[in-house]
Amino acid sequence: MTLAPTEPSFLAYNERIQEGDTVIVYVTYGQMVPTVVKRGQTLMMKYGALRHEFIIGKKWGQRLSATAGYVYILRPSSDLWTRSLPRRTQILYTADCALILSLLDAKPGSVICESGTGSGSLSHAIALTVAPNGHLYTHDIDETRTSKVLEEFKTHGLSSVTTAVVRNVCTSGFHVENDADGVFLDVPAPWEAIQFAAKSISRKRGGRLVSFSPCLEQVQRACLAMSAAGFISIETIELVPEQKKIVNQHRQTLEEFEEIGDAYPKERKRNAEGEVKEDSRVSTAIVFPYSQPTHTGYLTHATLLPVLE
Amino acid sequence: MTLAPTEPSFLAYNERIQEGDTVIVYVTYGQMVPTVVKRGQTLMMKYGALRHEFIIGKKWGQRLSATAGYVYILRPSSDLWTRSLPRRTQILYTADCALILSLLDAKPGSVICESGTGSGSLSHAIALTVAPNGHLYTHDIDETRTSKVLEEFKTHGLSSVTTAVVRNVCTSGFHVENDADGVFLDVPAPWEAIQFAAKSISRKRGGRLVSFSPCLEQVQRACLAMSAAGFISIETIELVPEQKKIVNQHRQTLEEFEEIGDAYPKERKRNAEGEVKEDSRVSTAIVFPYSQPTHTGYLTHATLLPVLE
Amino acid sequence: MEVESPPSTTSLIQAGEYLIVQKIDGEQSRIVRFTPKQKILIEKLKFTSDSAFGKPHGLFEVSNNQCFPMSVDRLIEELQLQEAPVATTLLDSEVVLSEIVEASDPRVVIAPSALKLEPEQKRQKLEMDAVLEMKKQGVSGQEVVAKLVEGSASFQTRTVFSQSKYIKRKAKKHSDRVLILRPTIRLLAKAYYLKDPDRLAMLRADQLALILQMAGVHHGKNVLVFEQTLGLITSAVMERLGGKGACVHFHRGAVAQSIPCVHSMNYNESTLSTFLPVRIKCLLAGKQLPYENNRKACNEEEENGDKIKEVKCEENVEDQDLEALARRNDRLDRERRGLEMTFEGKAHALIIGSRTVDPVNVLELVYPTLAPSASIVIYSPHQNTLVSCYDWLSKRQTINLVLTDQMCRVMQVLPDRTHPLMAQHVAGGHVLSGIKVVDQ
Amino acid sequence: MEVESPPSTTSLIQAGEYLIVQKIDGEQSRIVRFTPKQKILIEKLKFTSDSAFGKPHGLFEVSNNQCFPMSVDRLIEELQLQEAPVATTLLDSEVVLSEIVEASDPRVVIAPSALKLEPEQKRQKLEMDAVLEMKKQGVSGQEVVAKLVEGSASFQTRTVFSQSKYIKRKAKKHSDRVLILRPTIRLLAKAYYLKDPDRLAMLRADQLALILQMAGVHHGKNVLVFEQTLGLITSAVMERLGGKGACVHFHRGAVAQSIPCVHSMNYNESTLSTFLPVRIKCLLAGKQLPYENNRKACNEEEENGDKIKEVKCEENVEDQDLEALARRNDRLDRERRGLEMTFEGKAHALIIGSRTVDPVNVLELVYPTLAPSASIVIYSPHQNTLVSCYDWLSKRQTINLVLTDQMCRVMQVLPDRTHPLMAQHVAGGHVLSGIKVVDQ
Repeated sequence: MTLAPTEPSFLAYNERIQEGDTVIVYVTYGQMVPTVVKRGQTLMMKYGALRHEFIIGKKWGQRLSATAGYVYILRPSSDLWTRSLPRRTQILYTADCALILSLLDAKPGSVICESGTGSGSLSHAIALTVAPNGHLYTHDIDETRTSKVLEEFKTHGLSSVTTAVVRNVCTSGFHVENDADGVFLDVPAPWEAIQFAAKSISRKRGGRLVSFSPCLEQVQRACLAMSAAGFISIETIELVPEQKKIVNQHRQTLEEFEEIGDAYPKERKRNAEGEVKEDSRVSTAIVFPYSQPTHTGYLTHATLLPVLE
Repeated sequence: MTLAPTEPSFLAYNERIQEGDTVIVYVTYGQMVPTVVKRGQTLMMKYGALRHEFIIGKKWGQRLSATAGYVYILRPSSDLWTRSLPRRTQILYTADCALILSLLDAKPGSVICESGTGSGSLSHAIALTVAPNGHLYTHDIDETRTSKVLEEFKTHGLSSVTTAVVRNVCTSGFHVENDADGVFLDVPAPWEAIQFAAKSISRKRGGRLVSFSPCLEQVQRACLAMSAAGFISIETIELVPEQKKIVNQHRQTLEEFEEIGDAYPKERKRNAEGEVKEDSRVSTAIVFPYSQPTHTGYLTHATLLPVLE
Repeated sequence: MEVESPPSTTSLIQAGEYLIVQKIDGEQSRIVRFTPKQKILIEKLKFTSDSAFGKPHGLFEVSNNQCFPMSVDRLIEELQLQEAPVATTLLDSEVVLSEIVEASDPRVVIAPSALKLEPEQKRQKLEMDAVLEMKKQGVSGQEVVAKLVEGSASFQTRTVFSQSKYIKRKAKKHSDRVLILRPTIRLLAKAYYLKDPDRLAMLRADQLALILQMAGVHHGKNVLVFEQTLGLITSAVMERLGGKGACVHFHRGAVAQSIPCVHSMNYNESTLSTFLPVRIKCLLAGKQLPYENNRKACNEEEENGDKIKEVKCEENVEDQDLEALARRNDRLDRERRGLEMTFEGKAHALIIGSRTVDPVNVLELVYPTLAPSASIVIYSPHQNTLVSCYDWLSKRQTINLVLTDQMCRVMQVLPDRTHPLMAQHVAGGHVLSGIKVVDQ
Repeated sequence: MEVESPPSTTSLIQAGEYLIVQKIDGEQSRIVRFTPKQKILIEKLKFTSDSAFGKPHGLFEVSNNQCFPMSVDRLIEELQLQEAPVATTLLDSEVVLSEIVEASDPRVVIAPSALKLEPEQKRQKLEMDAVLEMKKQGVSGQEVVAKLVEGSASFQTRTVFSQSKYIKRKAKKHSDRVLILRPTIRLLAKAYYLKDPDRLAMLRADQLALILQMAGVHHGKNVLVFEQTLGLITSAVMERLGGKGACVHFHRGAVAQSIPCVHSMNYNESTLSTFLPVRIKCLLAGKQLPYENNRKACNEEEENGDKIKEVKCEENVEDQDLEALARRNDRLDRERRGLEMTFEGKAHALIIGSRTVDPVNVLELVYPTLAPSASIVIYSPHQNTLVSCYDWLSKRQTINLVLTDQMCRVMQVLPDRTHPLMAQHVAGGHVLSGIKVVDQ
């Protein structure tokens, strides 16, 4: 089942890295650098320099030594791209992207309209999902954003399934009419775009609408507009992810506490010299970091039924 | 430190139950019946009949046999009262009550105004907290509610620290002016009562305001009114408790699964006759019940500073 | 997986299709295979399957055991009418206004402590029998609601909040508007989650979505799946592959069973071609094993509750033997390819959605031969299970390990009545994900 | 516990009082003991303690290292002015309007993907040095903000959302409005939680409130407390007792230590009379033990970081000995009463707020002699710790066992900008509660 397309692509599955491939250089947890591999170039990062020549021909997922430490070369995925992409705007993170794809009923073959393009985090997620026979039309009012994402799509082998349009969907509507399976809105005044979203959706097949808004007032107006435009099963949901960390928990007896205080095990080692019982430590999950995102936006989704002949 | 007050009271601590005491009869988890002990009476419940004579003189927390099972006789507390009180309206549950007390900075000696009284769930929590030298003024527009709660306060030995007033605080303000340490609002249009709340709070000591509202539109108007009335440090919070259940978790190997399927351990006992390894089962907490309250109301709290002379 | 399904691009309802049936604003969502002459039942509403055939998927009105296509415009008009009388009654009736705690702003009317809790049955003058009689006579749901409102002794003294709640509750109960939709993964996930969260390992739709995204499932990927979620994860992976790549599905017994979510998606041959079921026995043995008994395999399929299979078993014995042979050959071929994916470093992702099986046990068998840079995503309703997996994986070469939990809450968005739902299903699980790397 | 505190009913700030200091809309909240001539520092704002003495608790304006009482009315006026210019600028400037994605409704302006992320430092013409200079010259925070807005190259091209954010951020940073408040349990809980959640075992204010309510703490109750939360639980229990009942506090070493939350509440003698510290040694021995060494006890107190004690230790030796003796006798008397509460069935509630100590170990020691009908409330940052406690308790006679977790989220409520805070502290723990019963 190993594929060998000639063009580098997020969808390709060669075992070894070729020139032109986009790789995600995993430096540390939370630090990943996406790079297009090109002979003669050198990547500079925390662990020093890494010559691209050194990457070509290696296996995906392999550990490589840089001048001052080692890194891993990962195959790009929608999630890794979201976590490492060059940010031009606030972006949608993986949890929201995942739910949006699901609410759009996105799958290979789907035709999806998106506005705005922003940094292209969700755009990549959609493009990868609708490939190879579907299409993403992404709209933004800012030409620098659409041209940047088009460039990225080209590098990532996604050109054939994507079109980026400079357009204000709130006043001029979407690039496609009567053909979309799903429309996604992340605009300040979604209620203005909803009538256009209805027009964009295929009359024969019907489709799905998803709108992302940080504020409740935006949601309230969007819901009214959706109902007025003929959407049904309108529902607003909010996703609040919570990240955990696995730590070693040490349960002391009162006697131990009285003797040595609440010092954590590693400090205890020095005190009790070898008498620390390893078995009194169990792995457990705690909420970490202590401060976390608690809101990104509300997701309002609705259905437009096929129109009766 | 054992107290022996002559009057029955939620605040009293006799070791044994006397006639006139309010007891919480714990039948099953989720079924508790509050009863005033009176010779000659009989309590009828799931586990049959229980004569009150049989309760008098017993220790609090004791197990008693009824005609068809046994029950426990518990000492009343704010939480148990909330969980078992006769409901005349929707009530505030323990998690919200607890936080409201904290947001009001309630303690012995505090003077607190409350509206509405409702079923008196929070009223009891406040009265028990401000006793013996503070006072609760509770207001409701419905005379049947205030008179019912007054009756309960009398039975529960809380008369000296409580006053119940039939009054619409949104139009007529509170019973006390310039003396309260805290005001709690659970009314449909809190913004109308906020100017009166400010008047009710002691000018010299300043005080706290807490408003409970299910809908965000109520919160929005209340916040504006609070700011206009001179309150500062206005904050809206929402509490969402999640209840868990402890269950025995069985971790199968793939081999076990292939052999006997995913039958739960108790079913397995019959199949494997004594071969069930008890050590493969660990206690673990799961969210239960599957459907739970996910919203009661927003709590908006604010401070009124003492007025400069 | 040999169910003959209509192509999923058809836009009209066909006999043999699996469909999602739900009432407008209803609480249930049923997955039903529409066979000819079938009685479809949803929240006390009944109609025959035949009346739906040949119609486009969408909105229907039920009356006299038949369903009739209905335009959305009419539904929306009705919904607006339903909201309207509440507001009008309010302005006309002083009795009601005084009940609303004398709020000066008639728009905001929720008084949590002003709601009286009285048994409703008592106060309803219109008897249950009469309602049933009206329904028999073909009176529409709308009309029944209007009659019920008239008959309620307490209606005029309710707060607007409870009035609106009352109408909604009644409208829901007597509504005869039905949605008949083609199943999607999202709708299936919701239907099973509400119906039987236990058998689904509490997997919520939003968590399923996260699993797919963390595993990076898309066209052309090779994905290993061990799941105990009624085939939901498997089916979702298959849909995302879009006919290219592989979804290796490890299953008990001789054939894949208890995977209704795969069957009910009406997949076409192209999508089904990526489904590679592998017997757990073979996984444990590390190689393909012969089938013990053909007859037995056929019987075991019945466990599935799949009626087509049963019917086939009763067919002419010779035909059956030929068919069974072809089926077994296909099965063995898929299994061989699945085992190749598993053991020859060709799998780009591993998804474990476990309910009773220890995921560590699955990891021990398949992790070593995963392709480097493969994503590992493990779902469990028990956090401590994932803590064990974390310990296991962090000792191997797995990076980017993340354990997350997520809350998904529905908001009620209504003018002056916006708040999160007062109660909803909250059961759910946890997701651990990571990426396999190698030294060289 | 022999700190001499001013009576808590005083309404003017006195020397020696512990006070909470925070900037208006600031992020920090500091607990400071106001001793004479002290420099009080809060988020880069500085003033001398002396300037606060004799003034009522409340709002102050800081200027030239002095704080001056300020009326709330003026603050509110200023806050309104702060919001206003954002709206006006908008209507006047076409440049800005076109930037706002051409929204027709100028009130709603949040475009998450329209926000440009550019380093701000670069675009700020007003240099840091100039700001410091202005501050030295006594220019007010309001004026500095106005200057900064003028100097920002990007201000006119920002969306209203980011404009408003910018002003708020700047206003916060340069605000010279300070709140000086008498500590309350709520304020202490919040301050320590934000400052050092680890040492507080992640105990959040809302969870502390739940613990008190589940334990049924009020006037006259006898409560046993084992906690590792900086004295927060102990202090909260003491406050709720209001001078009658008992708060038995089990502690390491010879004297109660690491309980700043008890010290900083400025409790009067009546409230302090319910504080009964008991050495863990005695709890383990099941009886009162003699003090090993007087001198040592005195030194150990220093661990507490309580400066008064240190000063006392350095006083005249004879005086000190007498005082130490009196103190020791008081301590022994309190401990005797505490042990009596613990072992003679007089305790009505047990609260365990554990960080490193296994609560089961505490239960083994004190559960058997709790009064029947006593409430047991156990807090832990680790759910599995409470699962063990549940197992232990359910094997004894404990009913009504409930394990809860709760989410507490802050909402931003602003016209057209209402949503939950985008980020906040979410660390927290779990609460297990139950009631002890007996057979006869």
